[in-house]
Amino acid sequence: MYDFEIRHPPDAGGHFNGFGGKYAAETLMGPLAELEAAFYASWEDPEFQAERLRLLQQYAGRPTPLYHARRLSEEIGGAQIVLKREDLAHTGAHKINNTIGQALLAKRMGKKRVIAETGAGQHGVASATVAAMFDMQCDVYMGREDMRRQAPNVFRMELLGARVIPVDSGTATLKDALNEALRDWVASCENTFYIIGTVAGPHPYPLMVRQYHVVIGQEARAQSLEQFGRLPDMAIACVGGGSNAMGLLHPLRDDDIRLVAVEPAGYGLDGDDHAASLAAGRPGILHGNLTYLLEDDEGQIKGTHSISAGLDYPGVGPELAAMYEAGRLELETADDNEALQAFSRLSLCEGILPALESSHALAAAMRLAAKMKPEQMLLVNLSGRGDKDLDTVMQKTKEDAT
Amino acid sequence: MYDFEIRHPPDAGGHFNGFGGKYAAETLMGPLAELEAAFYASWEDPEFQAERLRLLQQYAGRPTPLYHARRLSEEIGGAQIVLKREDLAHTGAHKINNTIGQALLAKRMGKKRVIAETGAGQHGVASATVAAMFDMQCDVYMGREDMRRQAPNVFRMELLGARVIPVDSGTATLKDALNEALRDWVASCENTFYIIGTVAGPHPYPLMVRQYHVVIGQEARAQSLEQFGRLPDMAIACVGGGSNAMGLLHPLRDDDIRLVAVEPAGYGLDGDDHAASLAAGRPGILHGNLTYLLEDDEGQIKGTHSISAGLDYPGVGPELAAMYEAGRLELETADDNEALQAFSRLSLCEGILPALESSHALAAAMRLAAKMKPEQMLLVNLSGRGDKDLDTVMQKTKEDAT
Amino acid sequence: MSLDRLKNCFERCAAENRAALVGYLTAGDPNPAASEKLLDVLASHVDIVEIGMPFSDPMADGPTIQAASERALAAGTRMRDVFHIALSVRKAHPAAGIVLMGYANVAFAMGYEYFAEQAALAGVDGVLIVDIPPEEAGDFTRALKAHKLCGIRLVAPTSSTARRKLAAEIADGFIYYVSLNGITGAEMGEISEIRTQVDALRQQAKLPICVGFGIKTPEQAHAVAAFSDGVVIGSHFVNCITAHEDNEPAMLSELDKTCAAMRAAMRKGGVGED
Amino acid sequence: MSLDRLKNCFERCAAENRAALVGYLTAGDPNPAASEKLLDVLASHVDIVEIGMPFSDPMADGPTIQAASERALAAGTRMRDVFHIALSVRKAHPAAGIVLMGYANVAFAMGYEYFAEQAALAGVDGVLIVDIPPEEAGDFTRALKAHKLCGIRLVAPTSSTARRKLAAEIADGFIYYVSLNGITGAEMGEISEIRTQVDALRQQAKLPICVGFGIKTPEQAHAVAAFSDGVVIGSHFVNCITAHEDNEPAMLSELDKTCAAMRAAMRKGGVGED
Ligand SMILES: Cc1ncc(COP(=O)(O)O)c(C=O)c1O
Ligand SMILES: Cc1ncc(COP(=O)(O)O)c(C=O)c1O
Repeated sequence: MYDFEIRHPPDAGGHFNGFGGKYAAETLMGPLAELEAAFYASWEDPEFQAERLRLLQQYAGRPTPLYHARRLSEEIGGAQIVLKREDLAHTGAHKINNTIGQALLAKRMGKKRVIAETGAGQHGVASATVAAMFDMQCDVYMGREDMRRQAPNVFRMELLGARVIPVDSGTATLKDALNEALRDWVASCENTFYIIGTVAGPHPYPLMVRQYHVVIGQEARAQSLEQFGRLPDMAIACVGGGSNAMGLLHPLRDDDIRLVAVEPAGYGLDGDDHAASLAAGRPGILHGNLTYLLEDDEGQIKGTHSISAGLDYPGVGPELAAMYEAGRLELETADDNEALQAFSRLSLCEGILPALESSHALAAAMRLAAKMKPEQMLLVNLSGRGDKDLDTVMQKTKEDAT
Repeated sequence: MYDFEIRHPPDAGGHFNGFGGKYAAETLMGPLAELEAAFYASWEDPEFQAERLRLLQQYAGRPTPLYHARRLSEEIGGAQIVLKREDLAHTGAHKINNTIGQALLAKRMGKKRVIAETGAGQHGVASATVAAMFDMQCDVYMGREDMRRQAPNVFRMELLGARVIPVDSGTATLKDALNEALRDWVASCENTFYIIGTVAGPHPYPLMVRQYHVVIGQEARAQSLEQFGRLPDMAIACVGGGSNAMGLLHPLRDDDIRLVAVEPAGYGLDGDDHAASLAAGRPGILHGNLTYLLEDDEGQIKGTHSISAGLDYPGVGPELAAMYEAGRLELETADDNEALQAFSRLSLCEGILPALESSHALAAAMRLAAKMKPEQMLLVNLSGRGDKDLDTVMQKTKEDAT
Repeated sequence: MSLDRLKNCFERCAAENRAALVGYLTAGDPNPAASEKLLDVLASHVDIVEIGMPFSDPMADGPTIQAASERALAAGTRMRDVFHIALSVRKAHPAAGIVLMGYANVAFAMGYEYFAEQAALAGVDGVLIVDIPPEEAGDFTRALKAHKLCGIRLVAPTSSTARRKLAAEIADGFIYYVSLNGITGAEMGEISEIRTQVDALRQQAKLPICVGFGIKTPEQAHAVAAFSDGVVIGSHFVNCITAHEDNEPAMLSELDKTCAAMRAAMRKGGVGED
Repeated sequence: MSLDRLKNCFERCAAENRAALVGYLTAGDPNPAASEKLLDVLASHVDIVEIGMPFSDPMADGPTIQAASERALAAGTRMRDVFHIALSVRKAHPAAGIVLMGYANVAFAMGYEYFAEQAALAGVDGVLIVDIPPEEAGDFTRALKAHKLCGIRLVAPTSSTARRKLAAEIADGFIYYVSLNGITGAEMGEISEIRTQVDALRQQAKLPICVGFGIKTPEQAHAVAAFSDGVVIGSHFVNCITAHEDNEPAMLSELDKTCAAMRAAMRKGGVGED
């Protein structure tokens, strides 16, 4: 099911067709080189891989199931919708695949402390989780605004022994938390490992995080063949930074399968209240890599909006930008309301509460499935569970009632 | 891994060494007979079993992992503690094993409506979940007091399309919800299937729910042999009604393994503020079966207390009573504080937030492991995840701080 | 003795061309002292007094009788109060049938044998335990028989032919036909359907057949009286207590009136039958 | 031209037996008009003016300079304001070195070529982009060279020997040695350690070496001046703005005093060295 070949690697500088790279402060160039060397060495080390797989299976609950949503597919009357159940992974989202990999690498590099940025709190929780297991100190940067919105995840992190550090600068959300984590790392890189939460940041992060997540697509591919005797016609995932998307789609890249990324259209693509970096942005440089960004005409990064905190980010992983420009990635968007409707529909039809992030993928999937034939198959990455979003949905339901 | 033999069946009347039986109102005796026949027939039906297994695997995420808690074991310095990760099952607890089974049976019996009682809300959520998937109407009875304490689970059920019906009678908690569900069923049995949430109630429920949960122990047994080349020396589970306990322990009953049930000692066994039916109760008749109950000298059922709503029940499944009296089940208790400490310890040591119910099993496990040797192995049923308990723990933490 | 007394009740009624009136109140509701007086009033109207033993978890009862149980227990009612009340009814109404009704755990907690002994000493004629079906009744029935108490059996619409036969075989005193699938106090079922069922049951059972659950008006009672041997009224009588919280004289007088009206409805034939 | 001017700055300082004072302010802070005056004051004291280009996400800066960026952007500062301020410094202070400092995306959004052209027209001598390391600098360096602008390079304590050599090779104007692993405004590292590093760096680089990050007092500045070619003061000057919100005269006069004190500390030898 799993294989360790690094397919479609970036160039030596970490560029995917020009995107990506290492746009970092000089202080970080040394640590990044060290990290890169350690990553490649560990990737070739069978013991490291065995331990990583052991934890993915026995700790994180991999493989996650592939589930044919029969009732939903029937109601839609188009393609068969099949869900990759990352919502069942430990801590409730795909994020744990990555934090297990990075924490193991941190341990191998002898780092006693890890830091992370978080928006919705899922990556923060996944980082705090592995830090607890590996007995490492863990500080998580989180925008003060996000801390308010996602209070239960803040408490989860604290229960796991992590310190959550509020970030007040800028828009006090995810991008500012990332800035703040980078500032910490510049000063602490000797003893600290920075666990980035998505396929962004300077090389080798986008590659590394992708490699830690390709288990999703590798499993889905094998499960699809085993359970249905075929591969899907289309695979689809939501995109915040793009880690769940790359995890699912990258291993399917060389197959004859349409690959679709879904960006959050927030209140709509007309104004600025969305976070659709590929659909509405342009190439720029932020957080260590060259990629599509939402920015003004002078390169100032824009504030974003999405109902799902995990997609509320003005950039996108560089490899997605490259695949998009190469025509290997189709683009869809779903706005707040469509995501909420998809959330509700999956809950009512299949008894699964999806994360609001994943609900974006579902919204687009339902739209696309309706135009496909019942003998076709559409694979959706259900990247996380919706329990964390209950407050948001509850509030929205209340607002709509009045 | 799985087998379908019904081991240690009750007698024809549903008695386990005198415990159990069918102490039901005459109106229910017909429906119970019908249910019994349908259950046995379905159990022999390979198609039914295949569909049940398919859903357990592809929908609920079975097998759940068996995880060696290395850091915790090391810190304790005694037996190796190994966790059966029911917390990773869909909806966050073992409860889904049972609701999948019963909902499939309901479908087979042509029932279009299901009802359920719930305390913590976990069984209610698991019932609402399968009802959504099978397109059945679902009404869940829940004590008004529990609805207040477990508001997020109430909202989860509503999102899944279920109606949550508040129960004000008696103590307005789980036992009263069960009374109310029975009252509904008496009036609605023609078109309604009552999904009981634990190994209690009139025959065939204790047998049926046990059989739907033995996948837990069957998997754990096979995984233990595969991962560690041996069986555990001891297996341990918390007991509310006893479904997660029977699920884990029953398949190990014929092995040379010590089996331990952990009851909630609440504020302590001295007063009435606990729910340790086996440890502090005596045989009596409630909710359709003869079993150990917490009652006064005249058979009036006592109010109970446990910090974990899922253990807050004055009875216990009859088969546990029988195994206890036969000496095949050892008894331990853990009070509220011990459970909270275990909750915190597992969170900090292993990055796993356990349900407060499961924390009782963990508390006892840590105590017992400390007296065992490092080459011994102790298997704990981690019956659910602690996310649902954040409010309780947060409040308790706040109280302790002041 | 007990067997005879219930038999006599039905024979007396038959002779008077009416159905027996079976009246239920929960012992100790709203408190033991008031309850004693209420049951005295009840017994002065009905043929058979059904005395409810309060229980913390009355699963087969609707809100009215649940609340009665809660009031009785809150007022400190214990089994000795229940037996005391039964005994005082017995003393004041030597010919009345007295039946204890309740849930298994109360009898089980006392021990079936001791329970039966105490019931017999209190002058009780029969016992109806909602959640001890024939399948589980072995020890319990033996204890009752040893003390010459009737084990009353329920038959429900859902009872199979085999179960009806079984009930008919092992029952003593009378058969209690539950007129609806549901709990006490719910809406009564279709009269014609109940009649069909009762008529059919007569083919299997030689015992008198009483019909209960959900009968609330004299009109309903009269209609049921036409084809049954007895009519059980429960929630409707308990409501006399509920309606006059803390006002004992009002309870007593309303119960008196309500019982009288029901008693009048027991005659066979006449207005209600047209 | 530009290459020469920076070179001349350092030669002049060397002749005067002092280190060059390099002073940083964010362009447009607290607003474009006030900023123009503040930079004029700054330029009247320092040898090299470092003009920060405000950016929404200044990842390498501490709270002081972050806030400066936020103030400037909130006041509507755009790149044309940055260039306008540079040009007015150039006009009033023909001999001053002028260096633009900032983040990649601002230059990238303009296009490196157009950015370099505009900078050159504004009389800028050199550019330092925090997040364009040598590895990514190809196009950018070419654009600078085409307009005779110096590409300033940073060297950090974490920079490997190979990287130091690389920086020395491709840098123009001067080398900026970051005296600590951290962000602007943090606590300065150990003086002796910094000295060791700078001395070693001299073996690899022929360019002048300036030291910055965390220097806040004239004493620290004086100590660093002893072994470096230039001392960069940033957050300390920005604090003059922060301390007098909305009071422009107070800002200007405090900046004037603060700059003078730092300028005095630049002399080699003397009190600070004892
Ligand atoms: C469940 C879930 N899905 C998706 C995302 C978006 O991240 P990415 O695009 O890296 O998968 C997040 C981020 O928090 C998440 O929690
Ligand atoms: C996680 C968890 N464990 C245990 C229990 C107790 O039930 P049982 O004893 O039937 O396993 C519950 C009940 O809600 C539960 O949610």
